[in-house]
Amino acid sequence: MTEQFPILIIIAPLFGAILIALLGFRHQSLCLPTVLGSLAISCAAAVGTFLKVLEQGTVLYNLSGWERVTTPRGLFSVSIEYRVDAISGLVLVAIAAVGLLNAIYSKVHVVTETPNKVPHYYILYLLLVAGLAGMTITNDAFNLYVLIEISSLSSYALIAIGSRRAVLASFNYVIMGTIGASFYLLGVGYLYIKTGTLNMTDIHAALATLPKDSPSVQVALILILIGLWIKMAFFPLHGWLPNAYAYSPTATSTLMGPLVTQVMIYIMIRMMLSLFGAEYVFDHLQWTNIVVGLSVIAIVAGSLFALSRSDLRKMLTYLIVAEVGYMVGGAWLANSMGMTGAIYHILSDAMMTFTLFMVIGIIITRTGKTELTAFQGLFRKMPITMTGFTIAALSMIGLPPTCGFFSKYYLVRGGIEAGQWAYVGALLFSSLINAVIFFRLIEMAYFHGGKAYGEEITDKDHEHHHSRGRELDAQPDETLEQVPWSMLAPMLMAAASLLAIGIFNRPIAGWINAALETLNLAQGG
Amino acid sequence: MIWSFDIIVLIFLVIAAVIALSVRDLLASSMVLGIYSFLICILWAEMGAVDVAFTEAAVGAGVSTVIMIATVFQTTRKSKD
Amino acid sequence: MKPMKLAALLTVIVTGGLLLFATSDLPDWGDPLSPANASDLSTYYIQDSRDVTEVPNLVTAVLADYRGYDTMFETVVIFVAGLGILSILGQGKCEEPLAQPVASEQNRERDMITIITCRLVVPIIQIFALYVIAHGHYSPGGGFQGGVMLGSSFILIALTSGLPDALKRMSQERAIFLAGLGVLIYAGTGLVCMALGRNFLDYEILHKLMGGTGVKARYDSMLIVEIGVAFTVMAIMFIIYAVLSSKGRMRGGL
Amino acid sequence: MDVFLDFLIAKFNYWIYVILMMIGLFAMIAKNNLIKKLVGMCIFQTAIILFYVSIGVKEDARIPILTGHEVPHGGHYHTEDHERPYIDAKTVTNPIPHVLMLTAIVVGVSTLGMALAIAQKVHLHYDSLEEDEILAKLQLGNND
Repeated sequence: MTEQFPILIIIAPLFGAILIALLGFRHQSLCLPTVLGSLAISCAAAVGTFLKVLEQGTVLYNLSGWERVTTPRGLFSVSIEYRVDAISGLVLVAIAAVGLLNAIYSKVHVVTETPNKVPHYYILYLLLVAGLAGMTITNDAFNLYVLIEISSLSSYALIAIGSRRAVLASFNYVIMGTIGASFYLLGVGYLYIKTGTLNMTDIHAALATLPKDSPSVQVALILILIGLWIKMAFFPLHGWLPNAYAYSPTATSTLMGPLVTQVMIYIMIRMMLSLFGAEYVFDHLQWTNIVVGLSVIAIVAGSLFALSRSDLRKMLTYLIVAEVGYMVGGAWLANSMGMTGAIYHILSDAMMTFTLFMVIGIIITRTGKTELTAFQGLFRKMPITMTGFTIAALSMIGLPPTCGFFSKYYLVRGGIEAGQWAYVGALLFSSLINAVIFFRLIEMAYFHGGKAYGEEITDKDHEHHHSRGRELDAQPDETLEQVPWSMLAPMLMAAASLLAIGIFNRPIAGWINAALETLNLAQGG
Repeated sequence: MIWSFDIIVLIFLVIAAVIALSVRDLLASSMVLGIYSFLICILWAEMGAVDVAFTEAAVGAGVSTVIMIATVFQTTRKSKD
Repeated sequence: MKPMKLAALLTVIVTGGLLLFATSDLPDWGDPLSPANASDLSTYYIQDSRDVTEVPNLVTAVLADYRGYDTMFETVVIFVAGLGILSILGQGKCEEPLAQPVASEQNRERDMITIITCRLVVPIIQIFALYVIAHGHYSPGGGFQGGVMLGSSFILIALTSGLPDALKRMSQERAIFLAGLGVLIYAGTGLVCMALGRNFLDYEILHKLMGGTGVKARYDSMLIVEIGVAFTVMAIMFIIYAVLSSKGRMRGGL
Repeated sequence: MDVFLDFLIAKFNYWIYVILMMIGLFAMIAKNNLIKKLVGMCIFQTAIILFYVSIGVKEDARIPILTGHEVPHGGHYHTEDHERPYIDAKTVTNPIPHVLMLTAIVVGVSTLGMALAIAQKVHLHYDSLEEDEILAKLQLGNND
């Protein structure tokens, strides 16, 4: 049974979606249990796969049952296969866990924000999770494209289901996303024309036999990188992200914010290390300075944009843009410390963003405001929510013992080793900006009493939230943690995971390092 | 391989693409896109990709054109560029 | 507006230059000995796949068996598109179309000739579509092409007799059910393989259920999954048309 | 001249695919009308499919459906089935790009359908398909 774990991660949500399509439209009460059940199976299978990887190293899973075929040049794969190492195992666990927790968290939002369309929403939700997990696990370059399109198509719909602005944001995302995916496809085409295979391991082996300065291989790398950068919203190509996440339904942004960009970064690292190979990308091409330079710009610009925004969700989306810069830069530092930092940061950033999106979702639901001023006096009213927020904020700033500190520690060490002082400076600058943003919010939440509340409610800005806001206004002195536990518990678990990832940073970094060594990115090299 | 035939179709393809993008009437634009799809379908049949040609004829030239015309019908025919 | 055009032109020139630069490195067009064409993978498919699957159409063999997992997700892509369109534009509830047609429906005169011709043509299209699905092993065709044709036969009904008429035959709810059923047939085949102790989509083991040899089991399973694909594609193609041609109201139409 | 012509013909498909793709890409970025952007998207995607299909072409090869009349290539297969000739891979078109592009076409039509639905919704909300008009309306109605 354990050898079937890798496939279960993907097909559990898939069958959940099918079940909803067959029965969920008649019996809507079936939807949520199906979603939770299938994601729980997926989560358990992901953990099982990860444990198995720790036990016996890289796990391969062959679909369609075709063994590798022997030729004079060695073995090659004729069908699609899965490949799980410690890194993708960690990412898979994160995807399944975020999917499950978010499904619990957003059960109220889905019903209120998308009435009449609950089954549609959940089908797309499950397929988005399946697509993201499938991207992480597959070892076939073309299959990756199909799964990118599945996750993109479902996210277009999940965004466009939202408010008026969301529709336009979604259209821009369709255009940008299609360009990105098509560039990726084209890059795979250039690799195929040079190597004649689609399996990533086989492509890597075939590329080693080609002349090093083949222009089409370089162009393939450029196309794949640009495609993935568009999808992950790397700075000059980030245009689609802020509006799409800020105007989409809550459940969509809490799922996509932590996962989509981070999975894309994992895919980029996968492409760099196991497809093109560290030696080719770092030693032969010498593009490190250019890409790290771009990431410095991304970090600085993202942080400054975040500082200038007064809308909570917009601010968060720009923080994501800055974090993408961290990870791309870390991955391109060309040493194992930077790479470890980037991969570790994928995990910690996913959980940080997830926590923050959930906290802000709760605050927007309760206060009916989306401005920064919503935080005024919240410590008294929502102590539990604010505890979660404080942990996430400390992690974003990078204070121990949260995971944000350790990922920044690895990234900074990698930057120093590589001599990329601009990158180190940008990291510190961004931490400073995060400190300004988050201490301002904490200060506002802690020191400004509830008295400012009444005035703020009369703001003309958020008519549709007024009724809920007034309800709260009528009883300003109660400790208003009237949020259902289905929202608080996932948020607290995510916040706890921030501490857990931070405390267990040594074993996690150890696993990542061991996996990197098998990918020829030697310690300190 | 009949490369001269190939080249003629390819040149027509470019012309069709430019026309589809420069006409200001969206209905005409969708129709020209259908023509474009059929041309490329011929090209693929000629290049030996029969399954792809069949799919393109059914999907690209058939359904895509129909849903595009449906959208134009439901929204507007006029375009500023 | 101007700077946007300029930026686009710059992007296009840079990308185009890059691609043309790479083109000089590509093997000649039509070269049978290019790395892609003479690769082990391609040679293996051409020389060996018929012996182990009994399917002469290599595209079908590779599509439904070797890369069956891809094709399953391709079906899911269609499924996602249909549901996405319904969730973006649809009314939400799966209600039957109204008994009274809307104003635009009443005013439109339906031409008898087209309706009767359509009645004659639709069954022929559907039979040919079934042939395309079933004959995909031997000739171009298969689940997608046949499914699209089946779907377009319903689109034809909607075009001639009006959308409500077509929706009577294929309501929104039924279409979603059929689409889900199609994916279920495909993924379920894979699951049965898993239940019999092999990997997902390893059709060979199905000979325990269907009798015959493993090769025959692969041949038959490919037909089964193609039928699943056809269900999904048929239902979703029609739903896409129905939603887009009525702006999501599911009545009126073109 | 002949050398030049040979060079031109040898990679003609690749030149044209780049041109088509750039036409599509330009339209996707620069066009103001949403439907026109989607027309560009169709052209862009078809161009990539053209590239892939061009990879698989072999000169004087038959379509990838084996009918038993393929050119034999030395001896027979050493299996029980002696009637089946060993097929020379040079005589059959490469089927892999075709398989991949079937998927890509389907993905293309799915994306197109989704994008058209979103465009209709945009038209429903803003009563326009021109990007600049929609943005102007957004600026006006920013405070609602």
